[in-house]
Amino acid sequence: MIRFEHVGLRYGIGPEVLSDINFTLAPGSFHFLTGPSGAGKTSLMNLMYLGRLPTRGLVTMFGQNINKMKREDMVAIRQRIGVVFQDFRLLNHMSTFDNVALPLRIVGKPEKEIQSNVSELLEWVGLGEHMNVLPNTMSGGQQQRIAIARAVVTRPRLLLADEPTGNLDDEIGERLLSLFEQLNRMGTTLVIATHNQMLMDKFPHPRLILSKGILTIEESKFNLRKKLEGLF
Amino acid sequence: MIRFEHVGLRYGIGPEVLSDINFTLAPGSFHFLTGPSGAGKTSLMNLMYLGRLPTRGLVTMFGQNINKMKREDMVAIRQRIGVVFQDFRLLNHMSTFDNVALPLRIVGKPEKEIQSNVSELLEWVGLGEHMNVLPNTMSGGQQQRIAIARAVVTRPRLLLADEPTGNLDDEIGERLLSLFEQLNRMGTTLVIATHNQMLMDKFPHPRLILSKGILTIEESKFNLRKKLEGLF
Amino acid sequence: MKVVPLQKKEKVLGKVYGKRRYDLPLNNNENTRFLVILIALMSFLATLGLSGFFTLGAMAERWTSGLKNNLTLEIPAETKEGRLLSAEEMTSLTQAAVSILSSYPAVESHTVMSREDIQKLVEPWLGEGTLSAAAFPLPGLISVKTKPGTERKSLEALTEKIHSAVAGARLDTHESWLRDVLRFTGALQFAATLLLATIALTTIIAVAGAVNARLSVHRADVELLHLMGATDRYISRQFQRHALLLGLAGSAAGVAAGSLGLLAIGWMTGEMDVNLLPQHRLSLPQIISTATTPLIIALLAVMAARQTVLQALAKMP
Amino acid sequence: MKVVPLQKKEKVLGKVYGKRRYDLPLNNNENTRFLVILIALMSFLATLGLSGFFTLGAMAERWTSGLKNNLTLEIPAETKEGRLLSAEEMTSLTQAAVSILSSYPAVESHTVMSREDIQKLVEPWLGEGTLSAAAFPLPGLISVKTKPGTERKSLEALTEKIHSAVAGARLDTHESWLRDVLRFTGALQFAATLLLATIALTTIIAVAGAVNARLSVHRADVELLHLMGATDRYISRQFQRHALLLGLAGSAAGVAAGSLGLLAIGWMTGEMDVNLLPQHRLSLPQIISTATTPLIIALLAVMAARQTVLQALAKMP
Ligand SMILES: Nc1ncnc2c1ncn2[C@@H]1O[C@H](COP(=O)(O)OP(=O)(O)OP(=O)(O)O)[C@@H](O)[C@H]1O
Ligand SMILES: Nc1ncnc2c1ncn2[C@@H]1O[C@H](COP(=O)(O)OP(=O)(O)OP(=O)(O)O)[C@@H](O)[C@H]1O
Ligand SMILES: [Mg+2]
Ligand SMILES: [Mg+2]
Repeated sequence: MIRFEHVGLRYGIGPEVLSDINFTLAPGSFHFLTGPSGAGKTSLMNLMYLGRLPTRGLVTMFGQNINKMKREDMVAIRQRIGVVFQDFRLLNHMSTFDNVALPLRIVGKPEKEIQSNVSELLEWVGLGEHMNVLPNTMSGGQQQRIAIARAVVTRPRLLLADEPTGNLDDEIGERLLSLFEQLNRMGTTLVIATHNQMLMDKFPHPRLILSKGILTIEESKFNLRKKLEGLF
Repeated sequence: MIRFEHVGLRYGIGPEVLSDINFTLAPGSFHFLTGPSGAGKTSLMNLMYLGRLPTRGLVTMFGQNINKMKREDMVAIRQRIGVVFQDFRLLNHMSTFDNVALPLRIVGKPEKEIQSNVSELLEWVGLGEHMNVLPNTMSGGQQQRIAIARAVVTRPRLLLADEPTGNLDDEIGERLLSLFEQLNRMGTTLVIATHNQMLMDKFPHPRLILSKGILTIEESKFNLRKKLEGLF
Repeated sequence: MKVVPLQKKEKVLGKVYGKRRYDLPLNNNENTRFLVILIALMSFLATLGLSGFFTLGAMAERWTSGLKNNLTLEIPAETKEGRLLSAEEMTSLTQAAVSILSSYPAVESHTVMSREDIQKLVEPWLGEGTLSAAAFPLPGLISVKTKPGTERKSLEALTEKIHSAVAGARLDTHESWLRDVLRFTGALQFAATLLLATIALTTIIAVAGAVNARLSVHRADVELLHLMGATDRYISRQFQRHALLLGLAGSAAGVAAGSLGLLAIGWMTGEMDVNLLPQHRLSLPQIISTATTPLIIALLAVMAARQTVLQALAKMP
Repeated sequence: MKVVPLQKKEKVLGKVYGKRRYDLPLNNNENTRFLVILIALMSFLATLGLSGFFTLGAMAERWTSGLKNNLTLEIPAETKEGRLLSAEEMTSLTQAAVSILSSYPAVESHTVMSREDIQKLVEPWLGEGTLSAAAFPLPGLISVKTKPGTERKSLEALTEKIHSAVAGARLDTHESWLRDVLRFTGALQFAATLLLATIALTTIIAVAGAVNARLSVHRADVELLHLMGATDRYISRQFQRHALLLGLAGSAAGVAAGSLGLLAIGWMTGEMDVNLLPQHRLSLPQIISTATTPLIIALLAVMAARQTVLQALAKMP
């Protein structure tokens, strides 16, 4: 699904934010991405949703080499990826409903299907009453939920979520994580960047740990505990 | 310092977001403000930094009745308040340094004093190397730290911070909380809105709990524990 | 000037041009209004300028057409020494001149002017009937018409030929008067051209500026659409539609106002003697160019928009 | 046209107008460039328009000043029946006319034209020396100058008086020619006025539009400054400075370009006969109004900016 080989990224003439990143994510996998503030989590995600091209190294997405890809093919790949941005990036001039419907409209889904899908999803994230409201009149947590709804509405093959629970209380946070789990069970590959230790501890998913431009993979303690339990 | 009596707020023709809020914060106090997403925490803060006027009720700030205050006097009050916005609100066209220096420049502090104060503070929040960088080239957590630095640089009499640790890992989060404590010890009144249960549990400060437009005050469990310990 | 209600027009034109609403808040921004007014003002000026240009051309044409290929050959009524010529002498000199003119290839026609013709010529200056009664000697005047495109050189040769045959004859080519008129209208036409060029430049700059502004305001949103998998065409189409509507609305209003202005000017000068202004004020090229002004401006707007957006998008991977 | 390097100018003018840099990114935006060019184009047109207006005024003045208070009194050389008058008869009729003119209060001066004067008058039409030798009877012509502001009524009374004394006399007031010229230049001046009004409107709209756009782009930043305790004056000053610099830079460039354009037109018409264009092309009012154009435009810009910003700020508590 995703394969990074010796990938490096620098912004302009700055230092390398990412240097020699190597990992492979299997289809249907679920990973947390963590690391200190400024370590490059958002930058790594940027590479994964084709927001930027790496300054060096090889990125393979959906089995295709990004560096050799034509512009048109990138469009097709982007349509299969859902992204929750750290800063939401909602369109403030259109209603909550239209924001969530936008990715469906871009791919030309029929309006009828859009109506029912979007409404249902918004109910689920607790924004059923705010469908016709503009995002900038909503609270931080509500906006974050719109952003999440928009990312999952297309049932993307790959979902990238950057700090999706930073503005949510633990209850809603867990509820959304369970939505992610559900998507995962239906085949979506997930990468979730987060600082929230407690949240990670609750789920048995491996962690990509980013630090000083290098990525290491760590099995979840949850899993370790299970394994240990199995041992004895 | 702050006194709300029967305060209500509604946006436009919407429902009342806050209804009948009553509380008094003594000078030098330190409170957490919590409650579910969309409960009105940001809205309540908005009233406290004079971003909006309440639709009803009496707000007294620094001993003055807001409703009867002249425009010029509001300016003076605003200059004594520091705010960390939930969405940071940094000026993306000026450097980190200039962003933090802005409140000092607005009140006309001499440039020399600004240089040393701002540099020192930025070192402290771990952004010493990013002083001349534009905020939108920084990570989410870095931006949040700029926002915090900008709010405290004037040593305000009142500091309002809205979810100041949402994008920070626990270590930096605690470090910044200790900065807040330090300011508090020097006489600043603090109100910090947060969802982070763990964080609140670590500090012995009372909580303002907002729910369904009503505010209740709860002693910290930390304090309770201490009290209990004293009892037995 | 009434601002065209864009929102409503969009519904109509939206049906024609593509049925989807904007993903970007292009239509409900305050700036739109200013740009429409600006385009309207420019189209207004363009209409006036175009009309001025054509009118000046027609004026110059009219003023000079009577003179351009016309010469006057004058045979003085007295010798250099002041001796009056007899009627016979005049006749023979005239005959000599006429025979030269008849055989000269560049001359199309010539007419010996009668006493009455000369009388008419001096009437505005000396009053009616001044010369009619007295049988005093008048200079012989022959009005000569040359073929169109006759060169100065050929005229000089003719002058010499006549000089050698008829002493003291003078060939008046009306040159200084012609030169003055052409210079004058030429200068005015130059000013009109400057005006038109300035207008075109202003319009392009205003539209490109506005699209650029929109784009820089909505750069984050454009990037978001791009990241969501929208194609370049999908995104640029929205800006193009926006520009088309603005351009059409503004320039149609402007050309309409300009035409009204022209009517007003026409009315003011309408009762004037036809000596100064040409009668046929609406020539076909003028009508066509005035009618196509809105289309050209709208096209300019669309192209400016398309170019600007695609350039910005090409920078994103 | 070269775009004025704003950043640099700002450093200079910043020292004069207030030493602090902008808290809002007003100066380094792409739009700035477009607005400057737009203002320059408008100032360019304004310069041309102003000059055109003044030149037309001077033209009309010149064309008509020679005729306005001048009449020509003509005494025909023959009676109605066609009998030629003798020299003595002509002299006595002329004397009669002169005595009436001398005593008439509205007449400032009068001159009986000599044979040579009349010769000069018909020269352009009949050629040099045509009438000089022959002693044939010419009509008597008296050139009359009336006092400025003489009314038509008074002239009619004069005409009647002369008619009764001198049968067949004609008083030519050049009226139809005057009327034509005034109508023509009047129409052109009306067009120039329309142009100037359109330019002023365009400039105001462009600046107000730009400030509005800036403000809506930076509304969040303006609100932030406000919440940080910045006074209204502190915030609006930044927009005003911005508008001042844009206005000055743009209009100075435009007026400079316009003056060059005028020089070009002047050069094109410079060698023309003074009959058509007035000689003194730069009148004092023209110089003053051209020189103050940039100042007026800059002032307009500053006021538009100030008004817009303060209005927006007043909406925040
Ligand atoms: N557009 C950019 N231009 C230049 N530098 C950038 C840009 N975006 C990020 N950086 C730099 O890259 C580094 C990593 O940033 P990134 O946003 O990837 O970190 P992060 O791990 O997401 O941090 P956080 O947890 O605080 O969100 C930071 O030092 C930042 O300053
Ligand atoms: N500008 C606005 N216009 C209209 N409604 C608003 C506006 N801002 C907030 N609201 C509404 O007021 C309610 C409270 O919002 P507020 O931002 O105060 O919540 P909050 O407690 O800060 O939530 P969170 O923890 O998610 O940040 C929400 O229902 C929101 O939709
Ligand atoms: Mg990040
Ligand atoms: Mg909030």
